[in-house]
Formats: sequence, C-alpha cells, structure tokens
Amino acid sequence: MDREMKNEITLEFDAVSVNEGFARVAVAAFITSVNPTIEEISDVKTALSEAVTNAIIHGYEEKEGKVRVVCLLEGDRLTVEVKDKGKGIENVERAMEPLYTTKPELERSGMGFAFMEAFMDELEVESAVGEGTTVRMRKKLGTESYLGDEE
Amino acid sequence: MDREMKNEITLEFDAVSVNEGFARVAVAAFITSVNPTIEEISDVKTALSEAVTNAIIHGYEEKEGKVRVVCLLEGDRLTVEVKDKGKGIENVERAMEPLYTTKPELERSGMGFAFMEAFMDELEVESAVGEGTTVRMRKKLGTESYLGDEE
Amino acid sequence: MEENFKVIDNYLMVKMPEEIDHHQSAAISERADMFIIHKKVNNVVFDFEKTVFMDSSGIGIIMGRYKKVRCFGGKVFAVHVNGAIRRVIYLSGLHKVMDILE
Amino acid sequence: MEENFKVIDNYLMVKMPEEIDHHQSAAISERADMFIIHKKVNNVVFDFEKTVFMDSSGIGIIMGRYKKVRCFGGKVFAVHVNGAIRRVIYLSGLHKVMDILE
Ligand SMILES: Nc1ncnc2c1ncn2[C@@H]1O[C@H](COP(=O)(O)OP(=O)(O)O)[C@@H](O)[C@H]1O
Ligand SMILES: Nc1ncnc2c1ncn2[C@@H]1O[C@H](COP(=O)(O)OP(=O)(O)O)[C@@H](O)[C@H]1O
Repeated sequence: MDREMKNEITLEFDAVSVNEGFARVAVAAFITSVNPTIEEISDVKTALSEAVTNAIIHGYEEKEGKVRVVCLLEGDRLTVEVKDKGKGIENVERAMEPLYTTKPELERSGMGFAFMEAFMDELEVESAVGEGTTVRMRKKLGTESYLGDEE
Repeated sequence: MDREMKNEITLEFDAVSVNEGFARVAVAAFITSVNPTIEEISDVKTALSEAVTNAIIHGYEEKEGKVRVVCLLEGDRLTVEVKDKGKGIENVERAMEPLYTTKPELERSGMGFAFMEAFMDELEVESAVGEGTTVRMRKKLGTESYLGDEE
Repeated sequence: MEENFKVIDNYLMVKMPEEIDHHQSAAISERADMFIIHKKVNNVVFDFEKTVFMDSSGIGIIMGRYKKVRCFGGKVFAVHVNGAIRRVIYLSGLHKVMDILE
Repeated sequence: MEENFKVIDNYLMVKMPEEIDHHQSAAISERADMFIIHKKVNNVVFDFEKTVFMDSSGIGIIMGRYKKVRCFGGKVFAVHVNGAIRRVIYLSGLHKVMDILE
C-alpha cells in the first residue's frame, strides 16, 4: 500500500458488552494492511477495549445506545475515535487520574484512561454532561519496519 | 445470549479493495455470538465479499466512495445489507443472471449474484441508475443446534 | 464455565478465558466468590495459559478476589503469564499484591 | 509473490494465497500470464493448500488462464482442494473445464 495512502472505516454498534470483542477484531483487521507488530496490535486492542467498555458502562450505564468508532490510517499513522452520546463526564481531568472510578461496585479499577495513555502515543478526551464523550487516540504503527526502509 | 436478542452493527468504509478482507473479518466476528457453523461463517463471508466487491468495482468503478454494511442479528436470524451510492444498475433482473457481467475485461465471472443467492437464504436487490445499489441478504444461522435445543 | 474452576486443598484454581474483558468479567468474579465463600478456600491461583487478551477488567477481577481472601490471610497467584498479560499486570501494579509464578 | 510461481517442465505451479478475493486477483493473473507467455508453459496447476477463502474472483483467475492455455491444447488443474473451495468450484461449474486432483 502507498505509504501516505488514507483509509477510513467507521463502526457503529449497539452498546452491549458482546460487541466489545467484535470491535477489537474489526479494528485489528483494519490495521493489518500496514503490517503492525504483534505488540502494536495488542496495544491498540487494549486501548480500544477500554474506551468501548467505558462508553457502554459509564456513558450509557448499560442502557440502550450506540457506540461509534472511527479509524483513520494515514500511511502508518492511526487515529481511533470512540464516541458515545451518553451521560458525559463532569470533570475530565479527575476522571483521567489513575485509580479514579465512579463504579467500584462493578469492580472497575480506574485504570482505563491510564491504559489508553500507556498503549497509545496520544490521548484526547472531549466530554459534555448530558451530551456524551469522545475519546481520540493516535499511534504510529509498524515502527519496526524503519530499518529495512529507504525513505 | 437471549435467543431473541437484537444486535445491530454498521460498518462504513472507503471503497478500496484492501477493505474487502476487513469487512469479512468484521462480519465474521459479529456473528460468532450466535455460534454459527464453520460452513455458515464461510457462506456469509463469501456472499458479503461478492456484494462488497461489486460496490467497489461496479458501483464506484474503483473511484472514491463509501460502502456501508449493516448487519442485524435477531436471535439467530442474520440480515446483511450492503449499500453503495455509485452508478446503479439499469436492469437488475438481467444483472442477476448467472454469467452476466459488464466487466469481462476485469475477469469478472458474472457469478457474484449467483453466489449470494446460493450461500444465503434470501437475496433482494434495489438499485437506481445514478443513485446506487442496496443488496439485502438473509440467513438463519446455527441451524445445527436444533437437535440439542428445547424450544 | 464450571470446568474452569477447581479446588485443590486450600487453593482455588481459575482457568482464565482466551479474552478477558468486561463482557465476561462479572461472571468470573461471581463464580470465584461462590467458591471462596462456600468452599472456604483461602488462596486463588489465576491461570493465564489460554489467555491472549486482557484489558483493565482483568485487574478488577484479580483485585476484587485479592480483597476478599486477604482478610483471612489468603494470597493471590498468577501462572502462565505471557507477554501481553504481563505488561497489563505490571502497568497496573498488580504484581505488588500478587505472586507471579514462572 | 515470486516464490508462489514455479515452472516444472511444461507446467506452471501457482501456490494460491490464504484468501483469494478481488484485492489480489489481478496481480495473480498478470504474474501467471507472464509465465504462460514468456516461458511458453502449456498447463497451469493451481495449488489451494494454503487457501481458506475464495470468492468468485478466484473463478475469474482460473477461467482466464484456462482460456489462454487451451488454444495450445493446454490444461488447467487444481490440487489440495478443501471443503469451502470445492463448493465454490462446483457451484460455478469450473470442475467441467479443470481437472481436480485429490
Ligand atoms: N464514556 C464515558 N462516559 C461517562 N463517563 C466516563 C466515560 N469514560 C470514563 N468515564 C468516567 O471516568 C472514570 C474513569 O474511567 P477509567 O479510567 O476508564 O476507569 P474505570 O472504567 O475503571 O472506572 C469512570 O469511572 C467514569 O466515571
Ligand atoms: N453495486 C453495483 N453497482 C452497479 N452495478 C452492479 C453492482 N453489482 C452488480 N452490478 C452489475 O451486475 C453485474 C453482475 O454482477 P455479478 O453477478 O456480481 O457478476 P460480476 O461481479 O462478476 O460482474 C455486474 O457485472 C454489474 O454490471
């Protein structure tokens, strides 16, 4: 594939936990075209899983709703956006602190945002109470291929 | 999963051939929740691949465009809809005849619609010239589980 | 699911699934607690042999069981911890409360 | 891709990929034709050992090569044909122009 080729996919699905696995497989299949390493695939799957789970359990509080995932590849640069129209976050900064969780009764560890930060290169969170939340993550993929590349 | 549970996903992606494989993997991952047989998974993948390829090469004639795939599970009944906003089909009946193809130069065999019919239970095609084409296919999945079921 | 839980002496052995996410986590925790409470086991061993994916829901399962058993002086262990699972465990700090057996 | 094409005497052996769809089909056809024309092979053997998926694009590859070689009295063969591939071949009627070797 052309190094600077753009390719975009959108997934939209019902906010039910059985679709967490579907979303991971779909996004992993989408990024294979740029030959990511196994570790990179695992990183992206984990970060995506955190964001999608959050939309389902915090955004919609396990009631009905739609989760939208937009993935864009520009060459080997991946952007993943996970969007819900759920309850939103009052204080994004506090929500992003490791170990902070509003659902300890569901055994949430408060590590979701920390994992997204650790496994991706960039993380942005936009949220408005009553309107919903958008999580945007970026990562450069296939970094191991540099050695053999003539650029 | 509840037998009559509903679950819907939508995929929207750029009309480029590298996304044919992505769409197959995504839809296969979506239907696993109802435990389809290996043959059923293969059937759905083949029918989907035909419809998506048609959207890309006939609908958009390999120019820019978006393909939309909507999958609905109602219990174990699957509906797959593949939609493009491409050139449309003048005569749907003739297009659906086996071996009929308008792109012999691309080595198309004219078997696409025949495969969709053979591998799915139902096939509907709606098309309008200059507006696009929608292919709707239905299939009951996990038919082998009847034996062990108390319904 | 039943076949993934086994009591040996004072230890509950839990075979973790291929993918550990929020979809299955509540069921695993509930089942494990049934054994901890009714069979009075003190220690829990999580076996990751089959596991290829775990997100932070897995942290919740392990931390939750740890909090239950430590009151009676029990411990939590992990076996067959491979690359991806190891990273999640260390990143979350779980290795500080859990013995990882190689 | 080169390593998937091999000439033995008068036969071109083509190792088909894991998934045969429109994405790769043109490249396979072009490459095969290069051998048919420049190395003057008469027969083509398609090997499906690795193949787990094939849609009607595969029919196009096989029919296209068949039309090329039959003018010189050549033939087209298939080996290692498994369940899913077999169904596609029989459904399309390809077995009438191609020898399937078990
Ligand atoms: N999509 C969302 N909608 C509403 N609230 C959210 C969303 N995502 C995260 N939050 C809030 O941020 C907190 C921290 O999130 P996170 O770090 O993922 O930990 P956890 O999911 O374990 O609670 C959550 O407990 C919740 O209050
Ligand atoms: N999405 C579409 N948009 C426009 N034309 C289409 C579309 N799908 C099918 N067609 C027309 O119907 C014909 C038959 O389709 P099909 O049976 O799939 O065979 P093939 O793809 O091998 O040509 C195509 O050659 C094309 O003219």
